[in-house]
Amino acid sequence: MAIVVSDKPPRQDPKVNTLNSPYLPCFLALALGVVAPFFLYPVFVMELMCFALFAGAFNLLLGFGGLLSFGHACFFGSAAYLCGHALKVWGFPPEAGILLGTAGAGVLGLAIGAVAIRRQGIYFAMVTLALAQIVFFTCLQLPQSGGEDGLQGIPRGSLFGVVDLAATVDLGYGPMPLALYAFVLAVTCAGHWLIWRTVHSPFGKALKAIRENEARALSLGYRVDAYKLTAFVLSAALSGLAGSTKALVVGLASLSDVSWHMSGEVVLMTLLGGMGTLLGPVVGAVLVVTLHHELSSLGSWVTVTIGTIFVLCVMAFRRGIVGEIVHRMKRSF
Amino acid sequence: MDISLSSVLSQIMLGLNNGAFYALLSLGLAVIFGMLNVVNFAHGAFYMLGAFVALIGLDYLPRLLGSEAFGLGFWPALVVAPVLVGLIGVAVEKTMLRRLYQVDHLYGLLLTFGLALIFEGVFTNYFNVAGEPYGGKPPILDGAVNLGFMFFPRYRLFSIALSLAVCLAVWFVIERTRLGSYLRAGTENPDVARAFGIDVPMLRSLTYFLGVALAGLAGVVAAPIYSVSPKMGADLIIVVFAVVVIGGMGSIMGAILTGLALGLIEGTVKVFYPPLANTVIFIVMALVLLWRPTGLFGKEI
Amino acid sequence: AGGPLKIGILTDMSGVYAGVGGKGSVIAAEMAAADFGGKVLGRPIQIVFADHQNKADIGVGKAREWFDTQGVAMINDLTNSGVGIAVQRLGTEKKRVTINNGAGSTALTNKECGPYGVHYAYDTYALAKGTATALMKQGQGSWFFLQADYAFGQSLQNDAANIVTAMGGKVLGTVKHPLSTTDFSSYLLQAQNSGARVVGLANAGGDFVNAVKQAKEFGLKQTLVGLLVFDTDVKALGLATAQGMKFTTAYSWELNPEMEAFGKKFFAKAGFMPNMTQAGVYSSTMHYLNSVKAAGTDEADAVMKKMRAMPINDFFAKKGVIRADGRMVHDMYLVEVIKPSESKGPWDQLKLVATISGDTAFKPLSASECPLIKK
Amino acid sequence: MNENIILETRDLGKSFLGFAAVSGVNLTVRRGSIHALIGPNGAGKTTVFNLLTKFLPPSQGRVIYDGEDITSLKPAEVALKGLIRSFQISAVFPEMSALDNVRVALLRLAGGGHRFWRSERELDALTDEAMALLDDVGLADFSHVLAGELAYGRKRALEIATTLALRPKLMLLDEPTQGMGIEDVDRVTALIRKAAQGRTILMVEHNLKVVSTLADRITVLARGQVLSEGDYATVSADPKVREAYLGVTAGEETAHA
Amino acid sequence: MRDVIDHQGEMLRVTGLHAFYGESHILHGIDLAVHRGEMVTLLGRNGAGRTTTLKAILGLTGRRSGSVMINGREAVGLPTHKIAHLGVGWCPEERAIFASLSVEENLLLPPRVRSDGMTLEEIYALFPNLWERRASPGTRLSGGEQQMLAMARILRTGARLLLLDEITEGLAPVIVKKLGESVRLLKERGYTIVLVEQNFHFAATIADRHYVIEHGQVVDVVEAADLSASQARLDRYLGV
Ligand SMILES: Nc1ncnc2c1ncn2[C@@H]1O[C@H](COP(=O)(O)OP(=O)(O)OP(=O)(O)O)[C@@H](O)[C@H]1O
Ligand SMILES: Nc1ncnc2c1ncn2[C@@H]1O[C@H](COP(=O)(O)OP(=O)(O)OP(=O)(O)O)[C@@H](O)[C@H]1O
Ligand SMILES: [Mg+2]
Ligand SMILES: [Mg+2]
Repeated sequence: MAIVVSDKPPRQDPKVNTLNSPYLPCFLALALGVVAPFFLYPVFVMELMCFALFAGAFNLLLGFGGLLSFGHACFFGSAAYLCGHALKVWGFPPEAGILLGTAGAGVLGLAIGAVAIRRQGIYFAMVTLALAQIVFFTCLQLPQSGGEDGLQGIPRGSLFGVVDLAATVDLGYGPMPLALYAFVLAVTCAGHWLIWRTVHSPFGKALKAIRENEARALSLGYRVDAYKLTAFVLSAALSGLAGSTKALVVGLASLSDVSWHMSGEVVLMTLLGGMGTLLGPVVGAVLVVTLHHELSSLGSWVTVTIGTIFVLCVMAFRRGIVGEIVHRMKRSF
Repeated sequence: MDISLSSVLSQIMLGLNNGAFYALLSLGLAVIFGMLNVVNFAHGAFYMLGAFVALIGLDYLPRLLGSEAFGLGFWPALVVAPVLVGLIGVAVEKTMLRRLYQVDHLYGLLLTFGLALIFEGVFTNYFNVAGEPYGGKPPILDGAVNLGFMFFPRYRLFSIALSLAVCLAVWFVIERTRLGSYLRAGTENPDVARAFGIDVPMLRSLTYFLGVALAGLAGVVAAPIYSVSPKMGADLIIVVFAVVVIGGMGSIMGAILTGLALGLIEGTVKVFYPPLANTVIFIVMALVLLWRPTGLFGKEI
Repeated sequence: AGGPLKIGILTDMSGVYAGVGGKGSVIAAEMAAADFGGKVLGRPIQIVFADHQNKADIGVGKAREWFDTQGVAMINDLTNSGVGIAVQRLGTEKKRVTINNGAGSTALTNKECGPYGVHYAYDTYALAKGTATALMKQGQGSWFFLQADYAFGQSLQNDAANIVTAMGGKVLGTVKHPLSTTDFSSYLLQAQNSGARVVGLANAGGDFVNAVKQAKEFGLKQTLVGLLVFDTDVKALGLATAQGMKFTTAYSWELNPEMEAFGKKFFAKAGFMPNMTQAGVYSSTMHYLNSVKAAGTDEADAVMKKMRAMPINDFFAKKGVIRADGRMVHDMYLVEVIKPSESKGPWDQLKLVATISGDTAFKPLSASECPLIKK
Repeated sequence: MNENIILETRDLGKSFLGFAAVSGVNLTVRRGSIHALIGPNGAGKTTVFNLLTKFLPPSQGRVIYDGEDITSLKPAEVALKGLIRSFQISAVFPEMSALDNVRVALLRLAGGGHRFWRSERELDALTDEAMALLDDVGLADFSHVLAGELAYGRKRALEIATTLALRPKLMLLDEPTQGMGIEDVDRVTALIRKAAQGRTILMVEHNLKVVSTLADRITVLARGQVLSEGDYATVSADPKVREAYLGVTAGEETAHA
Repeated sequence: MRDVIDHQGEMLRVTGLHAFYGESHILHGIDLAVHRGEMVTLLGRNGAGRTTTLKAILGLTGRRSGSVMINGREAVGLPTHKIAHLGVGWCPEERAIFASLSVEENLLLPPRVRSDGMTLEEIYALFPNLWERRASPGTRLSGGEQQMLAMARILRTGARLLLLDEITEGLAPVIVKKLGESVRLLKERGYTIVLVEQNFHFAATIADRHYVIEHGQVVDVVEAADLSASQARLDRYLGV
């Protein structure tokens, strides 16, 4: 069964679809990453990058695995907590903390995936949502998490004990944490590279086949569930990477990162940008986060706006922004 | 905490109360999913709307029209609110949902998710987030009756009775009449159903009307017990989803029975290990799905 | 610096605390700026505001940007402790004054305290203590707690329970309920069966409101006390349900003529009466501006010195002082919700029962865990 | 056991809620033969297929494949052993090119489908073999067309190509010519004959023309049981078959004669 | 519902029917006319547009233009369910048995559009397999049984105009024979039948007229009378 987009999903044909070549996104990301701080507030840009990675990881599952998880925040958030705790309480160096967070999310992904993968489509979404709620309430109740105050004051520490990530240089427009910035940029690009690699790998092909005709893949001897689970764990771990990095950037981990609203938000990012395209989630993330940032004086109209965008995406342009562009380009060939 | 028989019995009563409430909500959800293949994320919002219609009808309408005469009491609200909410639902169905039946279910979920946000946001703007009291509880339902082991609020007895009655009525209409099989056929293969002379579009609107009207009704019933606030549906909805999934999506009876059962389970947990109270449902769900992937009453399709 | 002196109001405009701070806080700050004369040290005073949506990361992000790129000198309100703590930490890092009015967590002046952080209007300790003490004085010695099951509920319950036991009362039991529970009946039943005289509600907002409503519904005989109650909650309950309930607050317009005067003035602008947060925002902003003027600079160290040195005397506080741990010490008030019959209008809800003098109201400095205080 | 028997079922049976769809079927398929399974609708042919490929668990009886009891294996495992089926309704990966359809099958055989860290260029190694297979089924020119856009007959051809890619020892084809125009039927018939080189084929088919031209041996099922077995001549002569399947009664015989 | 007898006794007249699926233009002006009690077949290769013709008559394609008169009523512009109530029964190519309904429920599902449909007994007599399996879920049926069910389903409704799409598909000769008989029976009962067939020989014996469709157009019409004469022509069309 087509678990996602039975109405002509955006095709993955690397030959035609330049927007899916690894170079363009990476180049764009890098270029943007380098120039952005001159126009935008660096810390904000770093947050953008984290969410972009989160959305990318999510898209790996939805866009390419055809599985809609509605509880992905639990990987993002719990990794943030784990990494934060490691840095703050156990005094881990940042790289170790982030690795721990990522691994933790991966393991959590394995557990949740093992349960959820047995169901398809809507059920899958619901199951992931429910299991994520368990994680949410656990985070809320654990004393270490600091309840609704969140896990505060996560130190940035120094990378491999040499590069001080807290250090800032003043470039005339307020302090700029160069080291941290470079680090986050590197992590994000690495993450996106892995996503691209996965999509365009033998595994990616097999996954696509499974998405398109599960029974047939089974009769060809593919262990379908194992493949889906792998995709799920990968996506979870990458989300964890994003979460940990964000914790490092913002210096705190809070409940909002684990809540189902966040799960909804990452769906929106992916949908808005265009699922099944590599660049889409990045664009989506940038738009949504910027929206939150810019509208932050509009009060509850933020919710309304977000909701409206959701509706518009679903009703008007289901391919998402990038997907739409890709589609146009294909047409013109 | 003493675990005397009486206290256990009282907890059971309370569990039953919540159960009936879950049943009413999850029923609407199950109807909409089972018949339209739409996961109605806006269900919580419609529930909230129902409560607000009652509230506005009671407090604001008279102020607006400048006369107590125009106030909407509890009993009329019990009918008016669901119908009104249902009509809003129909509008949504006719203008938006309608265009999503052809594509993957996922889009229905996303659309309703967006709608939920919109409703919530708008009401947050005009109403006190902490909530407002609903003063419309009819005097006859005030006070409590002595059940021997506890004093149980009359109103809650009433709400149990009402919920169960409505649930059974709906179950009957869908499972025991032509309507049910028409609806099912309409979902499974609209083209052929239409070719048989079944007015599928009309049926769909009707179904969605029914589903959200149930949510609206639940809202009115809840108004006198909980304070009416824009966020009242947001968190409840996820629990209700769990109920439907456990019951087996689309299974009417499943939703009803599971709703009741989970109310009771939750009740017991609240006594013996409260911290687990709002995760227990999800844990149960995980276990059930491990054991029976289609849910307790779900058919393999 | 030449440009305007910017004061940031970082608050919850849309979420559960919108009623606590929100628009009201912005209006209060603008009133303060206007009443101060609109200028300080020859620089126009400018109020900027943003919605932190109760997300600490969004809040701290906004604050950081304000500090780094907008040259905001001081941030006020900070409803929601999560955001409050984060921003106060940031203030320490960036050497900027931050004033908490909306947030209640005692952590702000203890583990998390900072050299530029002021906790102004109230804190959970003061509320819990004020209420608990009053009831103990009335000889209601046996308590049962309903506690929201996370850090904040925990601290409320601790503070209250300590007072109770310290004053020779008994805590017969505590039941933890999950955050944002809709149905409290089963917990209330446990409270009922415990046989305690007082049921203390160590929760807030929607949880508190639902708990009280349902307590009435089940005809709970015991005295109900809210350990953190805002008048928005009283409104949510309605006088009919809430009447007779006692709780502690730092401000309410009904309490005395001065407060009423401010309330009326505020009402004229906002269309609703101010609560203790909003009053606090006005008062603290005023105090800050005075300090800036006195210090002749907006440089944080100098300003903080003045803020600590100068006592606060206005409708909000008499001889109020800011302690080393950042706590602003002032009188608190034990109030009671009046009967519907007594109410002379939609905003007339409370009456004064007792005034709790500042030195007893707040956690003594000696007991503070604030690292800044060398003992 | 007998070396030139590739598949054998012993008293195979399946019942659904009491209804015996298949009961006591003893089937022996010779290595290298084309074996046809025919019978009226609902006779249990597809069910037998499902039992052999483990898409359904048997209620009773055993399945011996290549001298080994596979009764309790999983679908994927059976497939790995070279027992591959095609479906009654054509099954391809619609959004992938014909070439990729085959390459995915080859990948499965080559292993390494799980390698998410390697480049998909690894697949290029499989291209030649894939093209060869496509050529065999006459789809060489369509290698880059999306499978979903192929005409019905070609879809079936592609499906057979992917099945062949797994180098099956035993191929199960469920009504390979169903729903085809005459010219497609001929193409597929030729194709099957070609595919039969060096492997065994068990097929369900209603089109007697196809059966008669292809099958070395025919088993007739009716009401879940074996009605008759033998080559086309014997079977079509068998009066039981003529009545149950062809629907000609003894009476008509004389009338026609 | 009441039949409107128009002067020519025409049950179905299709003129200049164009139909689209999204952007792709499938039917390019189909013309055909079927009188009451007649049976015609639509012949053609795979993808010629026969199924689409039937769907277009029922308004199940995307955009469509031209005219479809059923019982002297213009059906273009009517919603599908209204068209059905003009007395049309459709047996779709893909059978479309409802999985969520049992065999009997499937049979009982279509609302009667006229009084004089077949009774359940008659139907079960016609298809004994269905009687055996009446309790089990529709899609659990074998391929062939599903085909029978799809056919049987519309006989109950009393529709007078039957649109049958490849009904002998995947059926054993014995059943094909049976179907042949039942179709002949229906014709005798005065049903009007439009039959889409691959199995030409099945259709040949009963039909009054054969329409050959290619690329969404009627390219040739052969009367039953001069069938043998034009056999060669037909074979060419059908690529035999
Ligand atoms: N999952 C099932 N549940 C219940 N009955 C079933 C199921 N699958 C098949 N049957 C029944 O078993 C019998 C054999 O079905 P099967 O599909 O094997 O027939 P077949 O020989 O393939 O017929 P056809 O040639 O029409 O495909 C049929 O009567 C069918 O109704
Ligand atoms: N849903 C659809 N969307 C787009 N094109 C379609 C659709 N259905 C059919 N077509 C195209 O319309 C043309 C006619 O299809 P149709 O099904 O009418 O052919 P047919 O004559 O019935 O042949 P068959 O023997 O395959 O049934 C074909 O080219 C087919 O690809
Ligand atoms: Mg079959
Ligand atoms: Mg066709």
